[in-house]
Formats: sequence, C-alpha cells, structure tokens
Amino acid sequence: MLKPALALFRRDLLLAWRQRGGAVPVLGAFVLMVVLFPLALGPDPALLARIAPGIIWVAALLATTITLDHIFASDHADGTLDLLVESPAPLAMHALAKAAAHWLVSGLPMVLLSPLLALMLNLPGHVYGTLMAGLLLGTPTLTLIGTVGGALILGARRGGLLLVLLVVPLYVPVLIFGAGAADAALNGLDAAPGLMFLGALLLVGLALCPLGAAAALRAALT
Amino acid sequence: MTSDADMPELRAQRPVSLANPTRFFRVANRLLPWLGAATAVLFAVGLYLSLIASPPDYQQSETVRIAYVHVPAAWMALFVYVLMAVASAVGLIWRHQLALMAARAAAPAGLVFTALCLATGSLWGAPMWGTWWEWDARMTSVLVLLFFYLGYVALIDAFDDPARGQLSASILCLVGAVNVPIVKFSVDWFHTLHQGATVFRLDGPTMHASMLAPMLVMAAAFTLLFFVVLLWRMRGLRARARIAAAAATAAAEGA
Amino acid sequence: MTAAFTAAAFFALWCRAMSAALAATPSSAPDEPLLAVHGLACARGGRRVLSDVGFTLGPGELILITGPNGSGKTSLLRCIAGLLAPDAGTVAGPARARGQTLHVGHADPVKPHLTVLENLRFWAALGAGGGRPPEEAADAMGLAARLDVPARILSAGQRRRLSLARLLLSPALVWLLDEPANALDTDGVARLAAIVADHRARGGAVIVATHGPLPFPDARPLVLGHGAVAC
Amino acid sequence: MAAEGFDAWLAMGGYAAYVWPAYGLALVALVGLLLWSILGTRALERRAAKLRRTREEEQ
Repeated sequence: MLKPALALFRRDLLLAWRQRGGAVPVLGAFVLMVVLFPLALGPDPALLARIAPGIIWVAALLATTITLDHIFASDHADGTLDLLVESPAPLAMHALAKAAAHWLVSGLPMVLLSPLLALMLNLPGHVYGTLMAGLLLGTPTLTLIGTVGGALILGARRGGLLLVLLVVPLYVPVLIFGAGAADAALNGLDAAPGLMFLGALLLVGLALCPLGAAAALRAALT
Repeated sequence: MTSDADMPELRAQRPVSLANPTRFFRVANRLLPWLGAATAVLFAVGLYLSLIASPPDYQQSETVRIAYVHVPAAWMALFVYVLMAVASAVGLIWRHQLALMAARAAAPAGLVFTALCLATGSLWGAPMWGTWWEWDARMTSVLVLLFFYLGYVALIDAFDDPARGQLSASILCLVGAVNVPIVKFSVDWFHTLHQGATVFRLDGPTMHASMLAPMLVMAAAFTLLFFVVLLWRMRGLRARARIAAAAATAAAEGA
Repeated sequence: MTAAFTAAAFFALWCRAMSAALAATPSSAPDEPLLAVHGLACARGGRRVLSDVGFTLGPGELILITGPNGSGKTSLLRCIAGLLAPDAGTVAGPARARGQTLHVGHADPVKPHLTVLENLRFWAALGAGGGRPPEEAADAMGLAARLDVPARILSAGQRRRLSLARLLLSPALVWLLDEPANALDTDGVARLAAIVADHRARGGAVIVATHGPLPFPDARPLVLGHGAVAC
Repeated sequence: MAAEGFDAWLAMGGYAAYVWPAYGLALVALVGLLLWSILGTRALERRAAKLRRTREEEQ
C-alpha cells in the first residue's frame, strides 16, 4: 500500500533535482536571509552571538515558507491531483510523501548548513549541537504544516502571498521552542525541555497534518 | 437509437435548498428585535457599573475601568473562534451549509473583538509598563489569534467559487483550533523563559466582588451584541447567495 | 510529553483507519451491469449543471455523451469517477471499487521534465499496476520511438497519446474518457479506436464525453441539455 | 459640587488619556460592526428582492 506513495516520493525528488535545481534555491535563500542581519544590525560579534539562534531559526522558517507554494501547485494545474485521489494509497499518505520529499530538499540541507552560518554569526561552539538538533526536529514540522497551507491555497488568487499569512502564525510554537532551546544552551541553561517540545510538535504534525492536507486537497478537486 | 419522442419530459429542478434555512431565518427574524433590546439594556447597565458605580482599584486606580472592556473583548475573541471551529467541524462533517455560513458570518466580528482586545490591552498596560506594547504572555497569544482570524478572512474570499472558499477556510479554522492551545502554551513557556520585569500582570489581583459585576454584565452585553451581528450577517450571506444564484441562472438561460 | 503520547496514539488510530478502508475490493459477476447511475445531479460553481441522470453500463458497452458546452459533460464524468461529490443520486456497481474505473480528463497529467517512459512508470506505480507494461502501452499509442524523450518537447497530440497510453497500464473495468480525441491526428484517433475496441472485447466498458464526431460503432448516445436525461 | 464631581470623574484620576480612548475605541468598533452588518445586509436584501421581482415579471 506504500508503493504508490513511494513512487510519488521518488518522482518528487527527481523533479526537484531536474526542474528546480534541488536544494540550491532554498539554501541560497537561507544563507542570504542570515547574511542580511549583520548588515542591518552591525558586525558587533557579541551582539550577533547573542541573537544568532533567533536569526538562524527565523531564516530557516522563512526559507521553508517561500518554497512551499509550489508543493502541490504543478500537480493541481496539470491534473495529477486526480490521479493521486484515484490511487489505491490514501491521499494522506501521498501528502506525507510530498512533505518528506520537500523536507529532504529544503529542511535537511538547512540543518547541515546551519553550523557554517552559526560560525559566521560568532555563535559559541557548545551551542551547535542544540541548534542542529532543534532544526532537525523543527524543520519537518514546518514542512508538514506547510503542506496543509500549500493544499489550502490551491486555486486561490495570489496564493503565494496568502500562504505566508496562513502558515507563519502556525509556525509560532515551533519557532519559540526551537529558538528557545538554542538560546537556553547559549546561556548555559538546560535546552532539553525545548527540544522535547519540538519532538512532541513533530509527532502531532506527523499525525494530523497529512489528514489536514488530504482534506484540503479533496476540497481543491471541485 | 433512442429517438427524441420517448425522452422523458423535462422536469424543472429547484436548486437543493440549504438544511432547514427557512425555519432558521424565520426564528432569527423574530428573535432579532428582542436580542437588540436586551443588548442595549445590558450595555446601559454595564457602562453605568463600569464607569460610575464601581470603585477605583487600590493599585491600578481608575485604569481598572479599561479592564471592563478589555477582558470581555478577550473572552469574545476566543469564544468566537471556538464557535467558528465547532461550526466549521459540523459544516464539514455533515455538509451542513448553515453551519459553514455561521462560521463565515462570525469571522469579521471575531476579528473586531480581537483587535479591540489588543488596543484596549495596550491602553490598559501603558500606564504601568511605560510603553504601548509589552510582550506579555496573554497579549502575545491574542496577537497570534488575530493572525488566525486574518488568515481565515483572507482565505475565504480568495476563490472565485464561494463554496470552495468556505470549504477551505473551514479546514483552516479546524487546523487553527488545534493550534490555539499549543500557541497559548508555547507563548506562556516563552514568557517564563524570558522572565520580563512585568510585575504587573494584565488580569491583576483576584477580582474584587465590586469589579466582578461590571465585568460580567459587559461580557453578557458583548455576547448578545455578537449574536445580533451574527444573525444580521447570516441574512446578508443568504441574500448574496440568492443574488449569485439569480445571476447564474440568468446566465444559463442566456447561454 | 503528554502531547507526544497523544500524537503517537493519534498516529496509530489513523493507520488502522486507513488500512481498514482499503480492505474490501469486491469481484464482478460476468453479466451484471458494471455501473448503475440513478437520479444523478451535480453542481459546479454553485450552479446546478446536471439533474436526474440515469443509465446502466454493461460489459462491452460504450456510451457517447454529447451536448453543448457547459452542459455538464465533464462534471458527469467526474461524478462517476468519484472526483466530484454529486448533489443527489447514486453511482453504484462493481466498477465503483477502488482502481476499477480510470478517468482521463481534459488535462494531460504529463510532467515535462520526465521522459515518456518515466511518466508511464510513475503512473503505473501510482495506480498499483496490473495492466500492460509501460513499453507496450507506449507502443500501442505510437510512442515506442520516443520512450527516452523528455515530455516537454512532445507536441500536444503526442502528449494526448501519452495520457491515453495510461489507460493500458491498469486493469480498470470502466474507462471514463473526457474529450479523448483532442489534438489527435487521424493515426492517433485510429489507435484510440483500436484500444477502445480491444478493451470492450475483453469485457470492459467505456463512457466517452465529446463534442466532435468519433468513430465508435454501436455507441449508446446520452445527450445532455437541460433537465432530466436518460438513455 | 456636581461640577467638581463631574470634572473629577472626567479626569479619571489622571488616567483620562487612557480610559476614555479605550471606551471610545470600544464604541467605534462595536457600533461600527453593528451598523456595517445591518446596513450591508439591508442593501443586499433589497438587491435580491429587486432581482427576484424582475425575474418574476419575465416568466
């Protein structure tokens, strides 16, 4: 029963690589956004170190959001959505496959690149672990919530703009726990609670977001 | 093959009417004048109690009177969203058009209550905080709730087909409803993490009896006003649906 | 931690619900109608486009749906395919089981950046296969020479042939074809007629919606206009 | 006496600049919401009635 969803997952990775240049656009946006902050706030290493976790998390959140609106758009436009609904695998499984493919191309690369950006922001070494762990747990949740938003705006006028308004408020808990955990580690406090809440959010996302996305996709069929 | 002669005669088909709307609106129309009168009375009593009859607070002095508007607005902001979530769930699960319509009609009122709550909260906190905005846990949660409302209102009108917009927005409302407690918890956690210097908390010491009366009367007045607005806006949505249907059938006959 | 626990419980519940839904797939008796549509009514964009449509479809039969633009041909096919919830009426029969009807709509679900073969393989995997291999399907529609060509350089007619080749990839009993001959040249139409005839010979049934002439022998007409329709 | 009482009440213990705008905003928001709903609906209902009348004349 997983075969159709796996086929969709593989096809999406193939398309992401051939059509949209794989992870390059997301990483480009991620790095660019982080670079903007020192330009805006000045190069003072002490200041940058203090706000580095927040900068990296906000950049990761925004970079995920701007790559989301095409997650279902092309399938909706060319009628592949009908095939997904008719396929034996449940629609929620397809939504999960889409989210996984999108995360592999956006979330994971950002996690792997975050130490480099932390270095640029003069973040002390002992915080890298918490930062990456937080991003590893948080970015999948961002993508999962994003798939629901991406499905809701199918067929809407100016969908891209609307997507940010729908999805970013839902990102607030992930941002608070993620940046909070890294910030706690920075100040020598215990980062475990934040990471555990991120894990809980991920599980809730894994359980509910595919169902929400499937319902939104069915609504987009009419 | 089958000739036209034995084709069954054409039966005019009336579009499927919403679930018992006529009865609902007949009751609503009879109820409206009473609701309106009750709202006016409650507001009169509420304002009298809030502004004149109740004593100033020993710590906040007269600014406590702002709470008699701020707190009911905060309650309504949450109450309307929960009402919308329930209506959306009923609308989605049982395809109940009237419920979806109620959720759609309630959204703007919820938005106004949330905005009012934020504005009055800022006015209430300003003398104590010394600034117009303080990242207080409750205020931040209400701010995020405001964006949930904005998302709903923006999504519902973003489609050419109104039924499509209503369906999408009701799903968003359910997703939002699941997130409201999570956001509230994370913002409280955020607040304890960055323990600000705000000794003054918005809801202040436990309510003294003399303060409870104006608060409850104003809350009741707000609730009734909301239902008056809700019924009027639902009648408006029904009229708009009739106009759209008339235009559509006119176009069909013309084609 | 309680949030984590409730989420895990949710996830388990969801998996069980999903697997239960897929368990039942009925088999079909030889002469029993594949599809019985009764009193079907669909709306599109808030307006009633179809009302009180009724017919039965037996093995080997072909129904040709014609009617002016906007008379609801596409909506009727989508209702039968289960992609559009009807306002009233029922669509019943063994063909309603999952994977037993195949709907080819207006749009060609072809991904430009995949080759012809990759598109076919993806569709086969998506529909859980069971039909003829992708190479054979492409050959039947005259695309054997272009298997490794990226779909973006195909012409409109070739893209239409590709999406029609999808019909051969699955064992579906009932084909629902929406304007299948769009952009097809004479050779394309001939190949379409061939695969339809072969499908009917093997006990399958076809419903075609079109506003142009199509070479389908002994088709039962279903003319859509206003109001009730039956054939 | 009534005058000082009134002035004192108006001054709101020095916080007039906060209390009155709060109530003013509440008034504008709630009355505005009410009027917007009622007038909007009345206009729509008039248009719907007019459309129904013209269609009845056509049949």
